[in-house]
Amino acid sequence: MSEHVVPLRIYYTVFAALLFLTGLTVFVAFFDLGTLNTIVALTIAVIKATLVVLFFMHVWYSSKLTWVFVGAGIFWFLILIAFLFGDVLTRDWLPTAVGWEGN
Amino acid sequence: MSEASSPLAHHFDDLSQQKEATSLGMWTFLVTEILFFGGLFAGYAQYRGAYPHAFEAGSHHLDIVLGGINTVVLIASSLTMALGVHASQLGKRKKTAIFLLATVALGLVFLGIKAAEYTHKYHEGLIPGAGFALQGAERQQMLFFAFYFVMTGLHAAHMIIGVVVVTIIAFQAWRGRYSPAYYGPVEVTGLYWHFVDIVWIFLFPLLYLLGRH
Amino acid sequence: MSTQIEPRKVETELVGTPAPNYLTNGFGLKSWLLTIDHKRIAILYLVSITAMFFLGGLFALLIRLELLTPQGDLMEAEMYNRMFTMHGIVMIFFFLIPSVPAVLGNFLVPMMIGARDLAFPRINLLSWYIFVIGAIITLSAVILGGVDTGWTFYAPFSTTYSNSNVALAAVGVFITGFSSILTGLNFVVTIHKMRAPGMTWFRLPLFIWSHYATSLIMILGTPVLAIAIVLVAMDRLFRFGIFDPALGGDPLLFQHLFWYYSHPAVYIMILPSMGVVSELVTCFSRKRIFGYTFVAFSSLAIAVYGFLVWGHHMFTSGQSIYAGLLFSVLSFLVAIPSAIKVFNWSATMYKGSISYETPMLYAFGFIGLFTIGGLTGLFLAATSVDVHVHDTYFVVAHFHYIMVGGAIMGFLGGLHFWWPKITGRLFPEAWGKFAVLMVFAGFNLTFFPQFVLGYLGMPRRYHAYPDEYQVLNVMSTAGASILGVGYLIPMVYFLWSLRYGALAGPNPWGAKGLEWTTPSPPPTENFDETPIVTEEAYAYSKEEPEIVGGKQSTRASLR
Amino acid sequence: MLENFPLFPTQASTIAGEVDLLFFFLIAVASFFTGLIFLMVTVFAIRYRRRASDEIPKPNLGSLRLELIWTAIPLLIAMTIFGWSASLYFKMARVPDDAMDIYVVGRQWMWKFQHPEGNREINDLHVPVGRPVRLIMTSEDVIHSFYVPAFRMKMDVLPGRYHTTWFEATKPGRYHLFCAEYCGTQHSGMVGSVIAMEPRDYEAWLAGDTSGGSMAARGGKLFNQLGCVTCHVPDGSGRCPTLVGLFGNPVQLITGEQVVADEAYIRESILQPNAKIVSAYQPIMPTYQGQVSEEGILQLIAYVKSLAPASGETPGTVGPAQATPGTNPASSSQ
Repeated sequence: MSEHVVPLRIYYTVFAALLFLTGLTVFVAFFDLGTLNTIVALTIAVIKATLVVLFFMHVWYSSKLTWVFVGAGIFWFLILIAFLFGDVLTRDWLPTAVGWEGN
Repeated sequence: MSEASSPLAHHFDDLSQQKEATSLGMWTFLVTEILFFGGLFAGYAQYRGAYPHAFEAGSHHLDIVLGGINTVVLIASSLTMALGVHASQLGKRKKTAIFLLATVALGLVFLGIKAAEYTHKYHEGLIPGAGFALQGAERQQMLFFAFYFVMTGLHAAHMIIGVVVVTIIAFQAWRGRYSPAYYGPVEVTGLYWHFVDIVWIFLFPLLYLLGRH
Repeated sequence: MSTQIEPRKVETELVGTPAPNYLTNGFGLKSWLLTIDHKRIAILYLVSITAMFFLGGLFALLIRLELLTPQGDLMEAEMYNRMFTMHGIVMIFFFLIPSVPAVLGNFLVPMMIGARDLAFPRINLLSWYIFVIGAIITLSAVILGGVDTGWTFYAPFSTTYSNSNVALAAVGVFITGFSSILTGLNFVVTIHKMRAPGMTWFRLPLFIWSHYATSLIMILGTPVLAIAIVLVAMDRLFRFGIFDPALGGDPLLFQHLFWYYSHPAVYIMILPSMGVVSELVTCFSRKRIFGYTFVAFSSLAIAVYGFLVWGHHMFTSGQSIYAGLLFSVLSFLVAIPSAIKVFNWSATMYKGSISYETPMLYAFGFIGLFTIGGLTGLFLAATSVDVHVHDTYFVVAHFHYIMVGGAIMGFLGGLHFWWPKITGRLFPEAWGKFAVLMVFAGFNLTFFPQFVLGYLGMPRRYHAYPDEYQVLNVMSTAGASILGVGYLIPMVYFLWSLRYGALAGPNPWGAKGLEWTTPSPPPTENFDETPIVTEEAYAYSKEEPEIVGGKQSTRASLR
Repeated sequence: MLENFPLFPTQASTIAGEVDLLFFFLIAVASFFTGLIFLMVTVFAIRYRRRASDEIPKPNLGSLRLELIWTAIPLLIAMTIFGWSASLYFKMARVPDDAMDIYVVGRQWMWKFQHPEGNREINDLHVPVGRPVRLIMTSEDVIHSFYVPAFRMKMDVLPGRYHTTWFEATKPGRYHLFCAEYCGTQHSGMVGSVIAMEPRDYEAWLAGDTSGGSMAARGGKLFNQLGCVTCHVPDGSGRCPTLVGLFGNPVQLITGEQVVADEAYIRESILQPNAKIVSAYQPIMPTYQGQVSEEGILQLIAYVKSLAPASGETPGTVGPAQATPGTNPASSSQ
């Protein structure tokens, strides 16, 4: 993107970090943390993805416009998730009649 | 994006405008890819929330070792691609081609492992549809495998396109087409490749690491 | 930033031999089918979407003829279901979505911002080829027996119970989606990176603002429709069972994915026409737009809010009540920017010098009919009224008021306005005015009775209906035939004008804008040298602007 | 053609009047703004028409005050409409508790009704006037939509889910029943009528043909036929949880979660037994997918409902009585 040439050592440190995080996510998967498992797995994946985006894809060194485009893509995906789950999670909440006590 | 002779396209004022436009164009395309895969991830998330039991049982059928190896292979290919772009920025013709070909090789390894997994699933009768082996109460796992095959299949399709494009760019880099002033196509192909790697970074934990305890 | 291109010698213009322009720059099929000139691609699009428009219109007339009688005896139920499905698919995916952006947008976006072409000319040609391939595949589905799922492809009917070629039509629509994505991508990059020196964002014509907002929707929405269509195709061809209720699949997931794109898609259809109307109103009132920044940002607001409201298509579908109310309040909010635009257009005419040429009549028609269309949208956003009118002819009337009354009126207005620039010929003014009046009359007679039918409870997509609805249906069919003829007339005199139309000078309407500074038809590279922009858009007069309605606008630097 | 030509639908249910009131308010707002815009455009177009061909009008600047005015006023009107429609929508969604149940099954191109007393009808539904009627609806194949224009009510009918809606007829008469969601070839043929009758006539009609006994009775027969009774022994001694007093009360699952045993839970347990397994029990129940029809499931549910504990003491199944805060004690179904 930019004319900026990224020094090689950054690539290698990012590569090492990605390998470590992959190992970590597999390691953590073998513990039963209940719903926490998913959260941890997703957080690690987000960290790995951010590393790839910022350094391998040079977004760290590029114009604000690129940041806006990347941010917009992620934000619109979150809109889909938010409103889809807004419906799915509350689909069973019916306004029960006052004084409901079984049929 | 430009004629063989001078790299500057007729409708651009200068090379830097062309470079910025090319990169912005690829980033816009990657935004459409985020939402393309996003629709799948949204469906996957809803069904996994509704049927955690069926998804965990389905995930146990997957081979975690092969998945892990594939993740490492793809991360390595991202590194070689980044080094390839780095080399083309510095005008090193041969190094760029070598790194890009390394990326292609790693991509082919990934596709090979993927093909092995698919044939394994075929023999186990886990391909969703008429021939799905599990019946009765277990049949709901077909939803997991439906998402598994659509998501990894779509990802593999993107890998194949990536392998073809990177091979072409590697060949052109070998012929000295790119220079420190004109390396847009190499970088843009790199962006695409890194995106495909990021999709796998999310696919691996969501599909392979369910309920492993 | 602009390198100097040696000025071309302009030969003296001999009568009959026009100066070399993009139309005379190469003849024969190859020069058209392999062109990367955005202007020629615009004309390729114009020809293909006109063909699709008349095909879709034919389906519409057959539907209206069928509904003349309650028993529905013109055709069988299967045939009728295929008719309304193909009417929907052809009109939406192959006419309304590409019409203004791909024809007028392709032609004018580079010219209005002072560029020589779009950022990716070859991708632009690829976008047209993808459109044609998608059209061929979808129409082959028609020839092989049609598809009867409605343009909405709702599961589980589309995935398991329909026995028409749904997969083929799905592949066709899937491919056509990429044509729209690539057009959007081209516009966004061009508007960001290729504006002429001095063309700041707030000097852009509002046509560009509306196309920028439309391109955002094309980029952010179309992929989700693509994946929804892929899932339907997977379900149908390989029985994956993603939407199969017996397995626990959720048909509402398809509706969410479908409407996530399909509601913003209605803004893809209306926003470009709003851009056209902003150009028409300013040119024929010879005045700057009233409240430029408000009209510009309302385009962006419509594009962004448009993504938060899709649930109002699913109020009665079993979607949760609380999500329904959330979508309802957001749907009311999305109506506000449209209201701002309409008020600003009207205010632009205040103390203007208004002339009634054909394009301006289309603009009047747009403002009137779009207002009715937008306000009936409030009926549908209110959940309790929507429960009664959802999936009835009230909804059909609402979206036709916006699509036909708004988008097509805007498209025709723009086509008439820029026809002299595109072809170098003037169309016959009298016939133009006559066609507008006919379209306006035919339109209202067709769709206003459908509001009444809708509240009476006649459901959509019925080929037979109770007797008491017949009178209103007959009125609607009568209107449809007038509307049909009204659309044929421009086709005739446009073709006629190619041969016999008076030669149009560079600026027949005296309009402002970089595209009017070029000869018509313009040379292939648009400008001999990249123009430098010094004034804001629509600067018709050089005098000091007076203040309207008291307090000085805070954006004094708006000048 | 002209003798029967209404322009406005009859009002035959309690909420019809209120919906029409909101509808008229909306018409008033719409016609006011349409008139305003039409007037503005016509007056300006005529008054400021172009007199000389080279006439250049004095430019005028935008004005923030005007912009704020025509943003705030439409916003205000929109929010009042929203508030009004939301309160009415809640009233439409909340089923009164004294409502009588009717089970509806939609299938490609007909409506099938079952009254708890046993009467079964196709396409025609007899209901008493003046009593709220709760419809528990599902579909056997594609999405349909139960729509009675005269009652101003419509609810989609999805396969694999129970949807609940209600109405209360106010005027006796025969009203159109349409399918409003496109469902295939005979979508326009999937029509019927709702016949609202005086309560006396309804009781007489009801007593007419209770041939096969009440739904609960038929459900009991099916319960035995399918062999459910071998495991679900009433006194809880079988290998499966007893069903006495199960309906409407919370159930403790092996995952630690707690769900309310409503129609959807029972239906899911019949078709996908492993989806929710009751704590302290093994997942040994086979699936009955394809062996029992939608009507059969509804009859089984009616039977389970009828197994209320005789003396009303705490139900047999283990589990704390009060509902967990997260999930409302859903009335009858999703």
